[in-house]
Amino acid sequence: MIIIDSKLCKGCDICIATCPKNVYSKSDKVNTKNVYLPFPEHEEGCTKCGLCELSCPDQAIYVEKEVE
Amino acid sequence: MIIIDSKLCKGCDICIATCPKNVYSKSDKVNTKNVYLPFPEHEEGCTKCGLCELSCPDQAIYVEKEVE
Amino acid sequence: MVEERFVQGNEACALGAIAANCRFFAGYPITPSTEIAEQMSILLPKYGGSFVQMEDEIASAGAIIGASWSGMKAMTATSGPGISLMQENIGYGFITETPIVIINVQRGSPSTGQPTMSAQADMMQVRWGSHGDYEPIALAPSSVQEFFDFTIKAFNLAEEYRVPVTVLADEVVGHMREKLIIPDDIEIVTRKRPEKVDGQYLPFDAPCDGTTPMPAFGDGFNIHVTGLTHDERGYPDTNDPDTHTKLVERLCNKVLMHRKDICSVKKENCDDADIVIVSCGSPYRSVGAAMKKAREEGIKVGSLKIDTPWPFPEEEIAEIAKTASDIIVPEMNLGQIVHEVERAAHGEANVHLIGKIGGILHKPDEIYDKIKEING
Amino acid sequence: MVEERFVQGNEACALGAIAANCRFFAGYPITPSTEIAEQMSILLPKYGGSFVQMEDEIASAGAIIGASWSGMKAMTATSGPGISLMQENIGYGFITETPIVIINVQRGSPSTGQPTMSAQADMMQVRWGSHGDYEPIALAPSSVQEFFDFTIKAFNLAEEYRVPVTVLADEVVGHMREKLIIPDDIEIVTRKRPEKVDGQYLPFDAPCDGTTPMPAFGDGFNIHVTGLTHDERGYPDTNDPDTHTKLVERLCNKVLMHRKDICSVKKENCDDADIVIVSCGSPYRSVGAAMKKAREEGIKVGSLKIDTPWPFPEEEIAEIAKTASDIIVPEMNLGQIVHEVERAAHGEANVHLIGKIGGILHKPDEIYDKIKEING
Amino acid sequence: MRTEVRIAGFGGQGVIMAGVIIGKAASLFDNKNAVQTQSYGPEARGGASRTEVVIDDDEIDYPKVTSPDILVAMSHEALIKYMGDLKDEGVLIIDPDMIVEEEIVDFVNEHKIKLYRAPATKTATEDVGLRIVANIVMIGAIVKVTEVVSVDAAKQAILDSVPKGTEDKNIQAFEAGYALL
Amino acid sequence: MRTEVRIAGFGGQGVIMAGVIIGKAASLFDNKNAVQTQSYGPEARGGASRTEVVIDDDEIDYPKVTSPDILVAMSHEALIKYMGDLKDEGVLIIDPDMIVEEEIVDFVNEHKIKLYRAPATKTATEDVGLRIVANIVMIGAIVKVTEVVSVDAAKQAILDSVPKGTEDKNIQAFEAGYALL
Amino acid sequence: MVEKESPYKKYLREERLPHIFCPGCGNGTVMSTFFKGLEGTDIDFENVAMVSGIGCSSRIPGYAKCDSLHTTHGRALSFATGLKVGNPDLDVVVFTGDGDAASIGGNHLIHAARRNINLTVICINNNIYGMTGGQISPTSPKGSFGTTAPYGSRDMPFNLAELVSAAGASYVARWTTTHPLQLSKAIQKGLENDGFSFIEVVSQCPTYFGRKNKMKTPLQMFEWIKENSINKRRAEKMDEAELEGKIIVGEFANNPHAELTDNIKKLAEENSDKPLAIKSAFEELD
Amino acid sequence: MVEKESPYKKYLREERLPHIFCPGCGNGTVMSTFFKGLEGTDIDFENVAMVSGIGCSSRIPGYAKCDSLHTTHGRALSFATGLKVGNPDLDVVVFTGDGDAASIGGNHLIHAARRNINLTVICINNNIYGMTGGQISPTSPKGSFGTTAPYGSRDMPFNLAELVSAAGASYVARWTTTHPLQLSKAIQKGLENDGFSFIEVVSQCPTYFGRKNKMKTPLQMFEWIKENSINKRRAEKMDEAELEGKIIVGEFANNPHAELTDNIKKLAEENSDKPLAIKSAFEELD
Ligand SMILES: Cc1ncc(C[n+]2csc(CCOP(=O)(O)OP(=O)(O)O)c2C)c(N)n1
Ligand SMILES: Cc1ncc(C[n+]2csc(CCOP(=O)(O)OP(=O)(O)O)c2C)c(N)n1
Ligand code: SF4
Ligand code: SF4
Ligand code: SF4
Ligand code: SF4
Ligand code: SF4
Ligand code: SF4
Ligand SMILES: [Mg+2]
Ligand SMILES: [Mg+2]
Repeated sequence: MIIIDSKLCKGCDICIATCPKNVYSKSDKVNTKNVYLPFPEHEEGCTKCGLCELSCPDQAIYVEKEVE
Repeated sequence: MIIIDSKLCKGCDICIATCPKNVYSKSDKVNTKNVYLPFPEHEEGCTKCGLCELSCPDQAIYVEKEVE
Repeated sequence: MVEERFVQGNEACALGAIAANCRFFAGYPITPSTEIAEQMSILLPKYGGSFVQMEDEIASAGAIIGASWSGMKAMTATSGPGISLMQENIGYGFITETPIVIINVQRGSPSTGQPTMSAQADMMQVRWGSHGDYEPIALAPSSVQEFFDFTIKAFNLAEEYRVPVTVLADEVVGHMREKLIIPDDIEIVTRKRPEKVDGQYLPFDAPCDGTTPMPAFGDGFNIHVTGLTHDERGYPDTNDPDTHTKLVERLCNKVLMHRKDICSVKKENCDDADIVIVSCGSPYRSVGAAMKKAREEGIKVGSLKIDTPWPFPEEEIAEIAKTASDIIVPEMNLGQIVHEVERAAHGEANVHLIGKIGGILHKPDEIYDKIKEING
Repeated sequence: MVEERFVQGNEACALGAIAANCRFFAGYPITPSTEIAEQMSILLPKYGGSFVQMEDEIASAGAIIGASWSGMKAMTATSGPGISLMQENIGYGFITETPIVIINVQRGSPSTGQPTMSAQADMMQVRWGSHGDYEPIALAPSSVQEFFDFTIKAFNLAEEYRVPVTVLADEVVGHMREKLIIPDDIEIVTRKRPEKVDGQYLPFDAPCDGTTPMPAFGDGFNIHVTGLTHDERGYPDTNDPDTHTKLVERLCNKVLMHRKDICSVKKENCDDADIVIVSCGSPYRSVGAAMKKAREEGIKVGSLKIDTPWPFPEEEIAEIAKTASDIIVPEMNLGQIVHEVERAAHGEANVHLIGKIGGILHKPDEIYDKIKEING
Repeated sequence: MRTEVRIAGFGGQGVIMAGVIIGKAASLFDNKNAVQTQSYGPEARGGASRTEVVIDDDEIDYPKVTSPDILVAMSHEALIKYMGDLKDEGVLIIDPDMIVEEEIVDFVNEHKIKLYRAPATKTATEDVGLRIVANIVMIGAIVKVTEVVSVDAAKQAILDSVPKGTEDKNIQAFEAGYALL
Repeated sequence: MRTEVRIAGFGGQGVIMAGVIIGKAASLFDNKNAVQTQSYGPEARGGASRTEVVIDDDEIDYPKVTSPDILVAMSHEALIKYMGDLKDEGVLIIDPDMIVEEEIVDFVNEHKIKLYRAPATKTATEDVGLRIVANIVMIGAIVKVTEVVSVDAAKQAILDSVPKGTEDKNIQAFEAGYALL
Repeated sequence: MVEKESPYKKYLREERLPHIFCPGCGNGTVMSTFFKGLEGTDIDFENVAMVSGIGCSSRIPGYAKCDSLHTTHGRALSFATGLKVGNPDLDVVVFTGDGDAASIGGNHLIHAARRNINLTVICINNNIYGMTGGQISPTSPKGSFGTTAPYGSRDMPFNLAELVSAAGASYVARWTTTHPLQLSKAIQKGLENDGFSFIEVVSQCPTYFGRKNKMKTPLQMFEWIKENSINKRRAEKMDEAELEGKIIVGEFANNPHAELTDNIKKLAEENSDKPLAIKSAFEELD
Repeated sequence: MVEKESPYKKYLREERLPHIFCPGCGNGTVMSTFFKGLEGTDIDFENVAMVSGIGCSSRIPGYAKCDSLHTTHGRALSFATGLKVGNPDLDVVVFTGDGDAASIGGNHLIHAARRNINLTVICINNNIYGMTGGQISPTSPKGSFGTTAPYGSRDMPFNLAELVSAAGASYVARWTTTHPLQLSKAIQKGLENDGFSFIEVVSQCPTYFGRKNKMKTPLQMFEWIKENSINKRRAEKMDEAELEGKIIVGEFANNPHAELTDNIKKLAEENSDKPLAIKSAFEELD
């Protein structure tokens, strides 16, 4: 599961650019700061590599990982 | 001709060490600052290379050069 | 041709510098002064001048002093933290009698404080910030027009007396936009160059209250400039008490003994006033309305605006203290100029501070309320 | 065991620091303070402490503040040019309430001036040198013993009020050798550590005139320390006028409202005195002889020695001004402390400066002559 | 007479530029006096943006706005933040597409605010074809409603302020705004 | 009673050390008060060197020497430079091998100076066999002539001040000096 | 159950979020990479002390839930030196920017490197002064624009990684925000190095550098950085002309040697027969 | 008839001689080598402006019969930058010491090098603070003694020539007072280089460095320097252990590139259609 914290996201689109699996797209959902949020359109392709989590400048992404 | 300005010389002996021809020796002549001056004991060996002039920290040495 | 523009105070300052023939600027960005550097970086190349962004404020102060000795009118602009860093080199400017102009757009402080808010908490720093005895000249504008005018005046005074001059603006004046009128007949003081008399010119010799002409490096005078205590030739002479006393007293006297020529105040309604509001810089903007309101109620209120906090207009304040019963000093700090007012008043009037910090200009009513409180 | 030594003032200062449990020194050499650094470099390793020679004075001031937050008592020593450079970081020390001790062994100035000669021309700089409003504490020793005692006191006051404290010595006191008595029961103030109450401790919260306990980094409080205007938690809050006002007023009040506890003066023969000599630091050494000579001639002369120029002992001076007709202020500058004396005297006594620069201490007769002149 | 104007929105809407143009119009082309100020600091970056203009026939002493006669809001956040000190019976101009009107109804009624709706963003995007001139459209609306500056002065100030080559678009935007109300 | 002592010579002669030892002797071992000061600055480097000691039974206010009661000169240059303010009838101790006496005859006569000759350098070199203890030899001479400090105190101060291992040589030097006059 | 928030959020002072950085600013990414790098070491986060100067990048410590000292512009390393020497047990990390570290702070930088003091310095190089609104910095590329370089910068920029290596640092690396994994790894190495570690991170300031240099969106900047990065090993085979405008990434120094606080500790132990004194302010004397 | 005085004396302010330097101090030798180097160029001595900071070495300009600016400690290069940019026609030479240039002044040094401003800097590195009485400096060799290193210095010293090269200087050389001919030649090259030139001169301070490090006479120091000098080309073939404590002499950089005042001049000319403004303070406006 991928969750984007809409209170933190500033809509920079870096997650979109970073994901090697092109999981993210830009939504037309707007938050209170007039920001258009991304959403994991192709979540099925996600390898849970964590790159988006690491790259998001606003600590707004959560990628659920397998529990070992 | 080599002249040492006794008002300027501070008796550091660098001329003695620098001269490749060992021209200088330390004299027992003392100036007003209690400095034992060097003197060109072996002036005849001088090649007028100018090293002593250049090295003397106190601009106290004059080496007469040939006039071209 | 007279030109009218609607500009920020900081831009007016840059335009003033250009008008004064300043052709060298060295600086380091800092809020809320940065627009001055930015404007200079745009303007100077257009006027054939040089702009250098230095690695810090210490280097900036050094560079303008170096540039001044190259024969340039030179300026830097900064805010509190930068001024603190410049203190050593500013002292060097005083002892070497180097004309330079320093702009301080004051912000909330101490330390990094409130970078984007206004304050007047460096009023005393400009007087006492560097080690040792010296007498600074400082001008405090209260409008965009004054920021332009006082920058030119700063260059003129710097050249006239061979001293560093500071313009003590603040964030309010630096950032607001107003109409600026650029006249076509600006009076500019040109640096006095010594006559070339071989070996006769003494670069640091002058009557006890005087200023010597100043050559540029390369003019052939072979002068030595040092921050050590020096004699008339500029040669270090650090262990002779007389050399030091003569030098430092002259440096101070050339400002103090011309206090009358340098000081500028603006008096309104002072003649019959029981209460006089003494203000300097931005807070002056709130005096008019308060005074008007009080006068309308029959309270005899006057205003004395200090254009030149340093040298401090002691006599003008002493005079006011003799006629008025109370003096109100609104400042955007916890009490600085008020110290000088108290000292100059010599116990002859009650001095009341309205110290306000936090970044917001006094509202006219804050002054009016104080008037009412005093009036009983 | 009480120990007696015959040492230079600068060495006494280093010994005082060690006695106060200072175990960190960062500094940069400068005449006439260098012996303090040199002594600390010898002593500290013997006491398990750390000595770092920094690249400059700015770094030295930064390092002692950093060391203070690591939990150390930390000190630096310098002279005018170094103090000028430290101004920005000193302001940071005030706004972050960091206990540090700074020694200024004053020399002839402004600028590089007279490196090996004495002066007291940084008395006002310590008050106003950094940008912004703050209230410093400073102590001025007049003997080798006082240099030792006041250094210890400086550490104590620094810890008590969480502020930078300056010892304003001068070349005379720094370089002369006298007997130093090191008692065996020195009173030392220990830093107050907060109780460990999870999440409850606010590092910058205190009553309006108060000081909060201070943890060391690594103690587990996870505190944020900033030079920006901050709230009780230490978090930046730079645009709210109230946060700034509350913070800066508290910082000033914690010194001002404890003025009585901090200020120390020494009065001699003041009760019946017509003329009082107000001195501070080295010039006090010339007061005794002058006073004695005058008293012998029946002139009623008293002495008030100021140990703590800052906070300025306003009340003590105001009191003197009420009983004495004249106040004489001998200073090794062109007039600094005399400004405060004038202000505090409020016009109730005539204030006379004996300003002396050039590096030589006033001779007793210079003070005596002034007494005679006043006595008419 | 002293008139205090405040324009607020979010970064990127050209709010400050609008304030400068109005100030310039009054001061250089209407021969009145004007002072323009604006918000600085962290909150000015990305988030809310604000400018204020004081206009007076007489000299302006106190340069800051204390309680605006006119408030122009181009974003909801800004409106809520800066609405508080609008004068009773003052003028409020909003871009209705950026604002949740129901949240201000009470305020408007209570303080007898004169509310005007100028869909500047929409007009800029749809009519002028250039979203970034929304601020100029808004100037048109302001001038129409409040007459703080004359139409001529406003146009001159616009021409004096916008990049070369964009003059026509901007005048068009102004006029579209002027026609809105 | 206040006694002012000045010792002058050139750098390397240990002049300052001599002053410190006398100050220490008075202050720590004779239980009097003493203040020692010295010259700093460019002229102290290489050139002339000078130290001054004020000794008093009472507390010492003014710490500087204004007109010395005792002047000790170990070089001619220093003597000429610092002789001027020696008190009338004061004590002058010179190292005769370092001084051109005829240049001071007039001064000595005019001011009724009590002149003593202590060949400290020669004594140190020839009798003690260590040129660098000339300053300690001179202390011996000073103590003998002036009694500013007691012999015991002087010896204790010397032992307290010199490097370990050199104590005997230094005491020998002191005694040689003491025997000179 | 796993918490449903970014794994890096737990290190942050939640009450202060979102942080003040502009949308797409690289500073936030560097924070996360730091926490990831830290997780790779056995350093206790509770023992970390962060120090910074002034600038956007220097605001990072204010968001981390550990002791942090936000100092004066350019002076972070001086304060950090006092903090670390005062208590060598602390893990001291310095966050700084190109302006803070290399313009006003350049001297402290080379001296800290020379002393090889055990600090980990993370220098976020966005080639501009972000905090003050986009003036050029000592790393601004030739020809780039800033508000104080309206005609384009003509000065040569510093090669920071090379400069710090020449000054004596024992670990030096350069990566970019587009290399988050390599960057965390380098930070981890820096933390583990017992000496002065300098990690330069080339980062994006879309608001000022981007806006002034025709890269209006964060993504444009991000792509620009990515495209211009060249690995050091590859770069060594290229000539100067080919390297013009490129960002060389990789390790520049890895050369452990004597460390400052070790030297001081030993000196104290040798001369006092006691361990180095720490926290002397709290010590009751008797 | 030839004057019967040192050929270098004519450049000096005779009324100030002898200078304050201690017997055997290297500063005096550097003065003469400078004049000799100058004679090799076609620079007019009248057009030379000297700038210095504070220190024994920084006193040199006060003895030269040309315009000279003796500034604040460490800041000589800032003042020199203003002087040179203010009037690029001047030949500006900076005299400085290891403390002045590399301790307090380190930042100005690397920035001046980065800008490649056309200054010739002669840095007299005596490995100590002479003026203040013998404290260690950032170039003091490991293990050497100073009044602030009573137990021997444990810090690593700067390699100044390398550092300044890494910062961007276009001409860098190191020689010693025992190489007066090579030194004058390097100074000549530095003067002729149109960019930032840095000449490091390892020199003797017999009074403090010597005294503290068992070399009591100037000659002992002189011989020590001579014996420990190794030419760069030879040094390149030696390993670190062999080079420990050695002074590597030779040229470290010779790489001309765009110069600051040229850039500024061009910018002004391009934007104003006039030559660069100089001496604006004397210009009467109309
Ligand atoms: C002494 C001083 N000078 C100038 C400033 C203004 N100032 C604040 S941040 C900054 C530049 C920061 O640049 P950088 O370190 O690159 O940080 P960034 O904002 O780009 O992350 C400047 C010049 C200051 N705060 N203090
Ligand atoms: C701001 C400041 N700090 C310290 C000093 C004291 N000081 C004068 S010269 C000097 C060191 C000079 O060393 P260096 O540059 O190597 O010159 P040297 O005397 O060895 O030739 C110092 C620390 C000063 N004058 N100003
Ligand atoms: S990277 Fe983070 S802040 Fe940026 S758009 Fe994606 S979720 Fe939002
Ligand atoms: S975890 Fe990896 S694959 Fe999954 S969305 Fe993030 S970047 Fe893409
Ligand atoms: S080198 Fe010069 S100063 Fe030294 S001894 Fe020879 S002549 Fe005298
Ligand atoms: S000129 Fe040369 S050979 Fe002659 S004395 Fe001097 S150094 Fe010796
Ligand atoms: S201004 Fe630039 S560096 Fe600062 S937060 Fe915004 S994007 Fe980041
Ligand atoms: S102290 Fe050292 S550097 Fe200074 S003049 Fe003497 S020998 Fe030269
Ligand atoms: Mg940056
Ligand atoms: Mg040196």
